[in-house]
Amino acid sequence: MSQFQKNVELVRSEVLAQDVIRLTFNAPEIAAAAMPGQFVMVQIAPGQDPLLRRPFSIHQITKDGALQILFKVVGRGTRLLAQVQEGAHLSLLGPLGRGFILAAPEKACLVGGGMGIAPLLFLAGRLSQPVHDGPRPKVILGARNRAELVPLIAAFENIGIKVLAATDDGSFGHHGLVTDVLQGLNLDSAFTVYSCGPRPMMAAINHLCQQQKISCQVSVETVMACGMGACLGCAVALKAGGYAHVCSDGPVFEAGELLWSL
Amino acid sequence: MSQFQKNVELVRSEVLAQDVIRLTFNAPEIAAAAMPGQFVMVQIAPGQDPLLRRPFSIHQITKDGALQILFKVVGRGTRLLAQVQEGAHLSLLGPLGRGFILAAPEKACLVGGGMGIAPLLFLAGRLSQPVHDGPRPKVILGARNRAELVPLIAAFENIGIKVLAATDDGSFGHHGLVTDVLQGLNLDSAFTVYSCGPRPMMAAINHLCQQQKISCQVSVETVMACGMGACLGCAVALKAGGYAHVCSDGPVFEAGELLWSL
Amino acid sequence: MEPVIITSDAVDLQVAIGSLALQNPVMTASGTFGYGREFESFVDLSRLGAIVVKGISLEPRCGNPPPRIVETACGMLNAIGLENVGVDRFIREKMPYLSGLGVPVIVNILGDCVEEYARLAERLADIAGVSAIEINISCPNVKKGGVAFGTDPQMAAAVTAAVKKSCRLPIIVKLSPNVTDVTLMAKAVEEAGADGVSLINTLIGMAIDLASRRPRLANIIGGLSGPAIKPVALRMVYQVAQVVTIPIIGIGGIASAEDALEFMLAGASAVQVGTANFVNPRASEDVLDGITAYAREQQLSSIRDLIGGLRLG
Amino acid sequence: MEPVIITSDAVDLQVAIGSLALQNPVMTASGTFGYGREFESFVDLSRLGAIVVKGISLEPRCGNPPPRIVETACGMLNAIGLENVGVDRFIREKMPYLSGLGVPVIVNILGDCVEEYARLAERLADIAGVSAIEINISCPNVKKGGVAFGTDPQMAAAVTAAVKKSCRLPIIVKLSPNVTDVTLMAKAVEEAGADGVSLINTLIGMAIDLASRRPRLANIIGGLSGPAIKPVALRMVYQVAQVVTIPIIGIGGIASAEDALEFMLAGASAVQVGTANFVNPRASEDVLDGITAYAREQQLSSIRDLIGGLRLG
Ligand SMILES: Cc1cc2nc3c(=O)[nH]c(=O)nc-3n(C[C@H](O)[C@H](O)[C@H](O)COP(=O)(O)OP(=O)(O)OC[C@H]3O[C@@H](n4cnc5c(N)ncnc54)[C@H](O)[C@@H]3O)c2cc1C
Ligand SMILES: Cc1cc2nc3c(=O)[nH]c(=O)nc-3n(C[C@H](O)[C@H](O)[C@H](O)COP(=O)(O)OP(=O)(O)OC[C@H]3O[C@@H](n4cnc5c(N)ncnc54)[C@H](O)[C@@H]3O)c2cc1C
Ligand SMILES: Cc1cc2nc3c(=O)[nH]c(=O)nc-3n(C[C@H](O)[C@H](O)[C@H](O)COP(=O)(O)O)c2cc1C
Ligand SMILES: Cc1cc2nc3c(=O)[nH]c(=O)nc-3n(C[C@H](O)[C@H](O)[C@H](O)COP(=O)(O)O)c2cc1C
Ligand code: FES
Ligand code: FES
Repeated sequence: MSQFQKNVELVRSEVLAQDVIRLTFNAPEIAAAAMPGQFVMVQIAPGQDPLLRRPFSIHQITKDGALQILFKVVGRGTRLLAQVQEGAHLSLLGPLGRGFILAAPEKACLVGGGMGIAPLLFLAGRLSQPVHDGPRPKVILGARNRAELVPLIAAFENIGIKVLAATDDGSFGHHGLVTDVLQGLNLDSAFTVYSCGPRPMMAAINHLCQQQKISCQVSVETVMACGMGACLGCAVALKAGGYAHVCSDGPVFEAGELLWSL
Repeated sequence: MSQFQKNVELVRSEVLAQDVIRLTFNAPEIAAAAMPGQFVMVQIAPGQDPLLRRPFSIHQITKDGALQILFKVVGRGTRLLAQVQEGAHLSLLGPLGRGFILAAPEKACLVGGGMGIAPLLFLAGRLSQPVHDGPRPKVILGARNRAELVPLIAAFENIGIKVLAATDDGSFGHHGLVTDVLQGLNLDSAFTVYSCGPRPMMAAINHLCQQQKISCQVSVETVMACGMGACLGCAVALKAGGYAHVCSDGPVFEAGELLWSL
Repeated sequence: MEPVIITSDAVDLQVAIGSLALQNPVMTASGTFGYGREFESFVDLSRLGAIVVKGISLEPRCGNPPPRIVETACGMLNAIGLENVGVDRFIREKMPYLSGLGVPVIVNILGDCVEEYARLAERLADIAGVSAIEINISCPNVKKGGVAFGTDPQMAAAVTAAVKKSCRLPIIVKLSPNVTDVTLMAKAVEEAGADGVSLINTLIGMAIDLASRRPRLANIIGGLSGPAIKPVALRMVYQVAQVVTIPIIGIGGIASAEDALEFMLAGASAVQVGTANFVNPRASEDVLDGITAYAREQQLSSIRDLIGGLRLG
Repeated sequence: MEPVIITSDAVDLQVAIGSLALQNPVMTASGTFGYGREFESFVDLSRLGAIVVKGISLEPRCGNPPPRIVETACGMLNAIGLENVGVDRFIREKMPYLSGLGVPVIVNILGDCVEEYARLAERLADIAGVSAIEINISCPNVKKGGVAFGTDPQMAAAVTAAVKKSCRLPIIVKLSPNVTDVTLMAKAVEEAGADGVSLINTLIGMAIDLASRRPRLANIIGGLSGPAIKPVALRMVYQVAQVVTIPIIGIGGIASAEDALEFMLAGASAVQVGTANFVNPRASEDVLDGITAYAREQQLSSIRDLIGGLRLG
């Protein structure tokens, strides 16, 4: 398991929608070792406040060693991160965690909601056959509205994937939930669903997949201190009792293994 | 007493010599109320670490509302301050403290060592008669070497003041201490000496002035939390016993009132 | 008579500490707000819930030698050494200004033995403008070999009872966090007649300068304050709220309205803003403005609804 | 025989905790370094003074429900709830790797009663690679109604004596800072036979989420660690150094060599790096490198010369 702590340059900072930021780092070692579903811990400030790093899924990597994250400004750390100037250096720790187990593209369906879309681009790219017109996974993406969704869809279209969209306000694609769209696809049980997004969304998708006996992998989030199995802070409750650790046992889990009711 | 807390723009950041920085803020209210010898408390970071503001003498003000500070990088706060980008906003609190009591320019002699030069430029400007060829105070400035001293002297020459220089290494002006130069001037007892610099320098100047019965005002430094008389942290020992508070009783004191031996 | 019109944004911020009614829960912490006047350029002092002044002793004290303060991670250490002008000069020189503000003035008192506390209370009992007394029990009891009043429930109770007997003002006892069980202290002073408790005072800490290999404070140890201690303060307020019925004043690292409101949820009826005044001299008024905005936004009928309103389970 | 050449930059960093000799004073703190292996990509584990592993109990424990951690100003709160694999799995699954590192492994143990501690010590006494035991006395004693061992000198002494009797390894007792007088605790465990004390464990704290009006930790309260607590830790190490003769291990907010060296000046013979490992997984080795550089620069004949070398007066 190769993991790195690197001081890397922020080469690009883009505002994709209000409070939605995409950062591109030059991080060749981490990028080369990364698998879809893995994450990095990003140090926010050189000082001691905020003290802890923040975890972000690896959104995309390129052959020239660039690593992207995509995030929403939700609190102090993400606000500070959104303000970091291009050219500045930040400490990245990664790649961390266990990523997705890859299925055949024609039998994969990716379902992302909100920032849960972040890890799915990297996954979609890896699942896609490099040949033109080769098989592509199905991708369903949902967000609150058109403005949030459209810039994210563009990245998928760039790698030749048609996206099924859903928005809460109906301003783009299906007016409603991604689960409606998923249900409409009537997938057979040879499919694997890959899902990341708000907890209620993932719970619903798990429910649907259980009913239809479709295998389902989810990427979950918790608060984290270390991101590498040392603090035991990132507990998530298991269906069988006890806890798993999101940073080392996950962040990707078989949905059926987790406790979804609360 | 007008004091202000203002979020002001850093309009210029200049490196005058290695680790010697001059910052220019657009701070019209504080600049308009400032007197020579007063200081400002500068907030280093928007977060809570470092927590406290740092005190800096007002180095210069201009009629268009600019306020300058001149400082040396000696620790974490000054290091961060030296890195602030032009155009950024910082919170300034001031003007604070009691400044110099002004004498007639022909009877004033300013003696500054190292960063103690900072408050003396503003003082020299106020003491100088605005008329061309009007009386000017005597100014003696000392530093470790030519590189540190020359950029500071330039500012005095800009306002028509000839500077007597001393350097520790003899690379510029007198080879030795500013006190040698002061002694050489043989000032009469109608003079007022204004001094700011390292403690041993001010102690020596006080000693000289006591002997020659010359009045002497010094600007002293201590660690400060509030800068406005609230925390009582900035104690300086008095000759008569007990303590004064540098931020509210000073930073300028009659040298003879302070306890110099230690 | 004019009809009283309650506009939709009138917010009831009043709270009470015993018989002391406050227009709002925001006070300033002793030793961090001078004698109030220092802040007049920055704060509309008349808006504050109360002003708590620097700790006062019978005789003036000149305090510790410098350095007296040092910055630490998200905090600071102080060893001011209880420098103050003494009760007589305080009454003569500081109270006229303070009493003119129309805001309750709470006098923080400190002594070396029970009798000194009692005499201070007597002296302050009838001074116009003095609305309450806050007993600082963090000082060592010189008569009892220097054991701090603040760490022994019986000694704290004795001081409280003595002060209570010496004056009819509301008595607030300020608790030290440097104890194994702060609830024992709180219960002891409640039983002894305290009208309220305020907590926390500073945690005892130390800093060392590696270059000189010396302590950074001339006094070697000092009191830690600021955001760093907020989690400890919040925990102690919460614990004390479970065991006393008298009002609690929350103190420790409060720099924003959010901080203050968290202390109220934990059980505080009011709060004191301390170290934050040094960083932002307008901090107390900013906290008040923020609380007002929150109460409006949440449409609270009274800010008192928040007190102890932490949701569990 | 080859002559021994002492090169000018050979630095003697060795320190001892009782009979346990360490190649240098830098350890990792229990609960912040997993079982060591987690850090193998970042730290040359064989260079460390010692590795202290996560607290181990007789039976596995699954810990507290989430959220278990929350960030605070320059610090963090944790309420992991002593999750651990239990002593049997620890010995079977974790010790083989650890004992292969050639570095002393110190096992942090915790129990609900004196007997549990004694049985843990017995179980670990002869395990290859286990070099010392660190007793975590911050846990509540379930038999004595939940009063923490760590706050009662007699109970702490009883645990120490029982563990000491059950095994011949050096015994370190880890002290809690949540006490009125930490020196009483230190003296009690020294008398009971401890070979060293380590301090501090976490301060008890709390955080509240205003939006939900709920505690931020499912467990309501948790342990505060990180730079925020360093001044308290340094003070306690200094105080304990005045009253005990056994070695002290300094812990609390250590993130740099300067921090570590300050603890040594205050009286610590060694240090543990805790929360800093989360921020910078290489923190322990960075501290070691910095100490080495300092010793060289200052031309110390031994790092031991620094221990308790604080200059006063
Ligand atoms: C494995 C993993 C991958 C993630 N990937 C992404 C991603 O690709 N894009 C993205 O936008 N976000 C992602 N997150 C969530 C992201 O880490 C948090 O949004 C971020 O840490 C918030 O930091 P903050 O300082 O801005 O917020 P804070 O001020 O710390 O908190 C603001 C809010 O966010 C919640 N929060 C804080 N930390 C976390 C956390 N670690 N996980 C979940 N919620 C948290 C808080 O409870 C609070 O409600 C991921 C989280 C994990 C665990
Ligand atoms: C009234 C006043 C006016 C000042 N004017 C100037 C000025 O014009 N130019 C200038 O370069 N400096 C000036 N100083 C000193 C300046 O405030 C300190 O250099 C600065 O606070 C150091 O901050 P730091 O975080 O970089 O250093 P730290 O990391 O905090 O400390 C580094 C070193 O500086 C010392 N130090 C820290 N704070 C102070 C302080 N407030 N006063 C003195 N020494 C301190 C420390 O003891 C330590 O030795 C003034 C100080 C005062 C009190
Ligand atoms: C410089 C300073 C001086 C203080 N003086 C006193 C005092 O005289 N009496 C007292 O009871 N508390 C005193 N305190 C403690 C504060 O009132 C307050 O309890 C403590 O600082 C914690 O709050 P904070 O974190 O908001 O500062 C002082 C604190 C500081 C920082
Ligand atoms: C997440 C976490 C888990 C911890 N678990 C233990 C433990 O199992 N046993 C123990 O004695 N101390 C435990 N501690 C306390 C640390 O070992 C250390 O004493 C404390 O964190 C202070 O040091 P620091 O500020 O460097 O982190 C834990 C601390 C943290 C942050
Ligand atoms: S975040 Fe530390 S163990 Fe998972
Ligand atoms: S710095 Fe606070 S009183 Fe002078």
